[in-house]
Amino acid sequence: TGDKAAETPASHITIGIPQDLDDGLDPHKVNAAGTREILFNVYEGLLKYNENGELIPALAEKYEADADGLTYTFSLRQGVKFHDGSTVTADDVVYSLNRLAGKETGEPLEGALANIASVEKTDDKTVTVKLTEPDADFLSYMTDAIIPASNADPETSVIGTGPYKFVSHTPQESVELESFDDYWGEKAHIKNITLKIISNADSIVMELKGGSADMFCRITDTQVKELEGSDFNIEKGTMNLVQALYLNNKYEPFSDPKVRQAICYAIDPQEIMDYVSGGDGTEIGSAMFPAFGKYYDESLNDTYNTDIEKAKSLLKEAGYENGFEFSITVPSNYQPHVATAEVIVEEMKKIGVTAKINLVEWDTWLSETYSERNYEATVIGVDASPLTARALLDRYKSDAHNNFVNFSSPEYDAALTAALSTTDDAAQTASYKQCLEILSKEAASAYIQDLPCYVAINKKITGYKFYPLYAQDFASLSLVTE
Amino acid sequence: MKIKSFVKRFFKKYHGFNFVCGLVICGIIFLAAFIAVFHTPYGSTEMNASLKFASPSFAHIFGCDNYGRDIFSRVLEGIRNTFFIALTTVFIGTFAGIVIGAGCGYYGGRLDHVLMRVNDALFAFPSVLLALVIISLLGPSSFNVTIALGIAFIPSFARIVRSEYKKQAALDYVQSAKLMGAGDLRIIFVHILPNILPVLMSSVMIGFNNAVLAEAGLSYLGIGVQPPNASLGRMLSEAQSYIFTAPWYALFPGLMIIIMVLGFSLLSEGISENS
Amino acid sequence: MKYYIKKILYLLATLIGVSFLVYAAFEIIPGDPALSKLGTDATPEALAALRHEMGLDRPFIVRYLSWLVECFKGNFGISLSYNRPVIAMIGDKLPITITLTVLSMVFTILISVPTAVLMAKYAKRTLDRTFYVADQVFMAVPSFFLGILLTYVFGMVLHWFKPGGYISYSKDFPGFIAYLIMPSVAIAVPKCAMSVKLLRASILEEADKEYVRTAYSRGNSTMQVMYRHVLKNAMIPLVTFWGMAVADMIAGSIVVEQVFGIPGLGRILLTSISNRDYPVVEAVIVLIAFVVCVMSLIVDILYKRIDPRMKRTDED
Amino acid sequence: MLLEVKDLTIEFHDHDSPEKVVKDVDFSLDKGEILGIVGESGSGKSMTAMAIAGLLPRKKLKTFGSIFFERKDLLKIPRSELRGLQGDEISVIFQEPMTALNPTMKIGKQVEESLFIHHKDMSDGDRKKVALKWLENVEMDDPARVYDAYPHELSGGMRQRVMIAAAMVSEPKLLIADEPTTALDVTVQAEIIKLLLKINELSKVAVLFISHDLSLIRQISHNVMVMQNGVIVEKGDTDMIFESPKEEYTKRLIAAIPEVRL
Amino acid sequence: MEKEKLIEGKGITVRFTNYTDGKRSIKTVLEDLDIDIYKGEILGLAGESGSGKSTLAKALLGIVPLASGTIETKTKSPQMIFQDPYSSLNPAKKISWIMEEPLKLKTSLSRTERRDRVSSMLKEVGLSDEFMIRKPSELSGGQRQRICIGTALMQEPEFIIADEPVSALDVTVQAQVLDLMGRLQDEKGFTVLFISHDLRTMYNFCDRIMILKDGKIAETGIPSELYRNPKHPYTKKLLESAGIRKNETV
Ligand SMILES: Nc1ncnc2c1ncn2[C@@H]1O[C@H](COP(=O)(O)OP(=O)(O)OP(=O)(O)O)[C@@H](O)[C@H]1O
Ligand SMILES: Nc1ncnc2c1ncn2[C@@H]1O[C@H](COP(=O)(O)OP(=O)(O)OP(=O)(O)O)[C@@H](O)[C@H]1O
Ligand SMILES: [Mg+2]
Ligand SMILES: [Mg+2]
Repeated sequence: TGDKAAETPASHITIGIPQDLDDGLDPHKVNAAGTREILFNVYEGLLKYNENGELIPALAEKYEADADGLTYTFSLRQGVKFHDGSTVTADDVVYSLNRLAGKETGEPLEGALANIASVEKTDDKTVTVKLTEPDADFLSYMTDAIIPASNADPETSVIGTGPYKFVSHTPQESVELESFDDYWGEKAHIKNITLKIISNADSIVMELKGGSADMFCRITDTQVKELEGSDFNIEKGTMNLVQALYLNNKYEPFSDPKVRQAICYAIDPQEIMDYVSGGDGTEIGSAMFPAFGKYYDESLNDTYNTDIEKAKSLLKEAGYENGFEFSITVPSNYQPHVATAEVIVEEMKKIGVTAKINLVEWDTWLSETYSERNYEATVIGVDASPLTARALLDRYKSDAHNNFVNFSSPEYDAALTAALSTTDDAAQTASYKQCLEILSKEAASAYIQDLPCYVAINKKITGYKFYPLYAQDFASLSLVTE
Repeated sequence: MKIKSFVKRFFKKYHGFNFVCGLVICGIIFLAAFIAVFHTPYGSTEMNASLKFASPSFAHIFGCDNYGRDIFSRVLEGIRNTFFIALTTVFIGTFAGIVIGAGCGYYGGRLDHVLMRVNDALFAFPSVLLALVIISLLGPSSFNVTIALGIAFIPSFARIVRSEYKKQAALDYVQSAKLMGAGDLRIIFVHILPNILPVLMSSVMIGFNNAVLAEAGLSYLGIGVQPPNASLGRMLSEAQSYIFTAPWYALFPGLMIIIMVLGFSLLSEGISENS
Repeated sequence: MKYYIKKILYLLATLIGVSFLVYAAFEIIPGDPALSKLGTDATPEALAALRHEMGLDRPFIVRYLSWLVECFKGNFGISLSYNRPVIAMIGDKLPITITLTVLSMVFTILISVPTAVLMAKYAKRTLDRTFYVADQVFMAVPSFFLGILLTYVFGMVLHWFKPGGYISYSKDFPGFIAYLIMPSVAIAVPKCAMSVKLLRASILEEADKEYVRTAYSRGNSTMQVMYRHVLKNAMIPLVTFWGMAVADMIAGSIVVEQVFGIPGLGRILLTSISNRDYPVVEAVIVLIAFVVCVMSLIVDILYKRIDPRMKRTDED
Repeated sequence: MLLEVKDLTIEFHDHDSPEKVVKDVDFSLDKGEILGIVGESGSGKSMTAMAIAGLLPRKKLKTFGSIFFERKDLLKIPRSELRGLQGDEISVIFQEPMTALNPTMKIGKQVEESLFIHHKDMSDGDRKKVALKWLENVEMDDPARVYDAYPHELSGGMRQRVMIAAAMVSEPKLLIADEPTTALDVTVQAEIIKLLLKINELSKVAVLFISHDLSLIRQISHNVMVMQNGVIVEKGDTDMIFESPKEEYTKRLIAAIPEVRL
Repeated sequence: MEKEKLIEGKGITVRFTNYTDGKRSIKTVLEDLDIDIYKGEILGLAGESGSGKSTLAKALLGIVPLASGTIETKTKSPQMIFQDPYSSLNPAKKISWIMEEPLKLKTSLSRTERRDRVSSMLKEVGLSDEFMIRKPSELSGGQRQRICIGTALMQEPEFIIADEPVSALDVTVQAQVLDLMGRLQDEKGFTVLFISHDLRTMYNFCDRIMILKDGKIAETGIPSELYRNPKHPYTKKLLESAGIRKNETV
């Protein structure tokens, strides 16, 4: 089956994407999830994730870690080619890791890799990385792209080792990809892929039905309904994010845990799922989504089973028996979050609390809500990037720069520090679970669900794989041959 | 008795197909807006999962939306909000427009020149961005949207009013009023204003329609009336995603916008025809 | 000649005013291009570095003035999010918006003139009344709603065109034009309805003038009077309207482009506003303002060409 | 007999009850004759004239009686035949020279228009020659310049001359002049009157001259007809009417002329 | 003349700036013109269209600024009846409102008192009370002109400028209006500057006539003398055109 590309050499599909790749194409600098999931096909690191969220060898054939967790040795796969035809050498690896760690500029492009003490080329096929202190998550950063040392400007000349090579980019219109014939692993099946930017969510269905796109990742449940009976299969997965009504713990009523708990009791995740995601979401009770099977604790879903009376009495205890008013800030471009907020407004009425929705632009949300923390409550989904528990839980530390909910609990800080400083997997897992329990108990925010993810794929295409992180694996797609 | 004769005179003066149609449509819309303040058949934000996308029926004559909310009630509320926004917008625009335009047109000179240049620059500035700026300053709420739109409307009104004042100021009756000893303010507001009313009326109507459409446009971009409150523009833009599953969701607010705009333009047509 | 120099100076002043307003607007509205680029993962250090790299740490007025100076040298800066010269980005999209506007304008004129003449000829008769009501209805339809209806009916039901199947002008020019037909209809219809209304009124007004009677007295038939005498005079007030309409159409295309999935100036404007990519926004808005001003200049010139009485130009 | 109007009645139907504005008017006009019509404002002078010229709005009014022009009844012949006469055999000049010319059409084109419509076989050059000749006949200083000018570039008096030239290019048999001098100032008025007399002399055109200025009528017309409220009060030889008016109304009119006894 | 001078203008010069093709051109409409108006007289001002008659009137009232020269007035409330009866009445208002306006501004009469004054003034200008509720558009030209006269008289002025008050009217109405003006002037003794281009009308009506030509006074005199032996050729031409003097060249 390895040579399907050869069978249908002229195969071409168009995939709709919601945003442009507008933050550049330098793999070490891009941040937008939408860009990273596309570049997943173009660049590879020493390791890469598979669809189960496990790290598998990529440009490194194998690796070894010392017992102290400070030295890692990577053996490179031989004969791997860059898209420009040159061969991947140990020098390229050293160059790329140094660039990420900011060894020349002093400013690491990947913050976590500032921890790297040195990167050395042991021989032509071996690279050794030394860390300043042990880091359980280090390997997940080894998925970052390896680029040729000779490439002066990665921004404009996009040269990676992935199954697809970059052809062109017309801003606001499209990106063209072409399968890479000299790929080291299983080659892509489809020759040409056009990524078409469909920024208006309302026109997605029309474009799909009208035939100007063959596939669109992440459509809503209503769009799924609209596509019923058409040429499209719907693949269902999860978004892998923590959707919650995030409460600003510094804002007056929400500074009282009782009030936060009352809100949690008032919110019915199942009702929200029914309205927002056609009943398909997965309920969550803390800051972890089920894809992290290791840490996900289903029992936390029952901490606050909907109970209006309980909520009211909690409010009374907190001195808000006559309710209060607050506003929910929601970025207007995320329809599911807006819809969630609308349902929450109705649910709040039941406990005598008046909630108002304040729609803002995504950018205003970023700067005012996320950065300045100038809000009362907000509905948003938080994802894990990289795919580590730390990425999800770090932000609840009292002094974390991204602790936008202003959560503050010494108990939590201690648990988190414990988790981060151990290299023992079991101990770490236990500490993380403790963290999640604290978040749930203290009602840091009202956790709702992991949203379902629907992918519309034309019936002529098969092989779509869901990844538990931001990645679209185009190489696994193939055309149905009849 | 007096009222009756007033009504009689009114209809004697204003008649014709456009006027009557316009008056009837606007009357119904006004009534709907008025009733919606006190009562709608269902709560306009009341959700009901079992009625999601229910098609029009006797209980819900316009059907239900994606939350199972009664579209008819929402349309009523939408008419009220849209009506209020458009009215206030036009009021702000007209009022400021009259003050600026009258001053510039009547006095002329340097000030006129400078103000009109500023006016032109504002005119060339996209109103979406202007609204965005104002809303960022004031925070989003339907009241602030109204203010933002109102301010965005000032330049066009000021321009129209100014040219009308310029025309009127050149007429002899204005000189005659000056000779009588009437002050400038009295001349501007008591003598001239009634004469530009017909032009003003029709631009107020056009302005009203533009306000309805602009509000719809802003809601389409997410900076209009905030959910879960309804406005016709907001409903229309929400409904777009469901055009296949629930075409009625888009149809009714869309029709209402058309009818409302139609009513007002007929009315304005009727008024200018008669005067 | 002196008159045009003066006009051009005004134009420059207006553009500078507009550009300043845009700069000020970005100073006021919340949001930060650096944060926008880095997203939720931004660390304070990385943010500071990027802001420095983008030159955002300089005072507002310094940034504005240096931008202005660069502009006069013909350099509109580099897009903050795309790292591409703004000129190149806009240059790409300009043909799309221009084509859209020209097409809409052509439709507007081609449809409105004969319709208005026909209505004026049968003024107050059944045909006129019917068209009149239809015209009022068309005037009341928001163009994006019309866009949705058109895509639904002609795209989804009748399959006359492929919604979202935009074809780039560089790939297939006829295909490009064909795709833009529906969107330009959506943009043109309300303007066209307005033109019909204005033109009909204008024709009727002209038809009452004495020179029309003179024309009849020489033995002209109704249609001869219409086309030889009335129409040209009746179009004079329309010139201003059409001039403003061009500006409106560019602005109106922002929303319609969204509906039809056309990557024109409107889309660039909207995404750049939400990315806080102000060099791009700045350039797009200055461009729109430029078009508005140039249109008013063209209207002025056209006036003089059509209306020989307009030699006098004391109005500022 | 060039023109014979018999029992002409014009009725307006745009209000609730029909209004007769011209009632049973009878008169005739010979070749080369100048007939003056006087009467107060609103007495139906223009309506009568427009009926003859075929320029009455057809929608809201009704005409009765007959108007024979060279034995053809203008009220009965088909529209196209009437159009053939308009501008060719019957020409009109109007009261307001400011508005009676198309503001956006060059003078030359307007002067030539009757030829353009009625003499399709003529070449452009010939047409221009005729137009220039007539512009000269109406005593224009620089016909070539005027030919290429727009109406607004001319003074009121010049425009009225242009109107006369345009009316005369096709050498009509009847010229209807509806208050051609009212809008002009005294000195110019006198010149236009002189010009009309000259043209009448030159081409033997019959003129129907309408005015409410009695002293003017006295200067120009051979015969006079006095109208009031749509009826002819008195008609006859000019000098007779002015010296010994019979009707009360005519007397009042004549008495209202300010007298200057030097 | 032993009479008192009401207005004395010396060296009146008025210029207008015109813009043609973006070029400024300055047009001198009145040039170094002297004018004296005596109390109680009717001064006629004649001249062809565009000679500056209306401009002079407006200059005397201060509506048009002077480029140079001085005007001394002894009257506080001059009034003007404008040339165009169609634009000089506020079209949006009823006749009663228009005529009451000066009373509202200058007196403290009650509503009914004002009504009475208006009603009696309407009678004086020969119109009935039913015109009170009409708007200017519902009046004929002659009626409008009478309203203008009435409104001007309402303020008991010492001086009225009448700018071609009858040229838009037909002969019979002209006579009526002039009659009225003459009668009222007899009764109230105000001063009138009567502008016209019709020398016939002016002959009987004016005490003195002034001929204006190209912004300058060509000739002044008592009508009978002026008409009998005009000195200025322009005056002669005017008289000929009006058919008062026989054309000598014919
Ligand atoms: N549309 C109309 N409806 C009713 N009556 C009309 C209409 N048009 C004109 N009239 C009346 O017809 C009558 C005759 O008008 P005509 O124009 O012939 O008067 P005239 O003698 O030419 O007056 P003038 O000297 O003012 O030109 C007038 O009384 C006028 O009011
Ligand atoms: N506001 C103005 N701007 C420029 N030129 C003006 C202005 N007002 C009058 N004029 C010019 O001044 C000259 C005299 O005008 P004026 O109105 O005084 O003439 P008039 O003697 O009253 O003429 P008529 O008999 O037609 O009323 C005219 O040539 C006119 O074009
Ligand atoms: Mg007439
Ligand atoms: Mg004058």
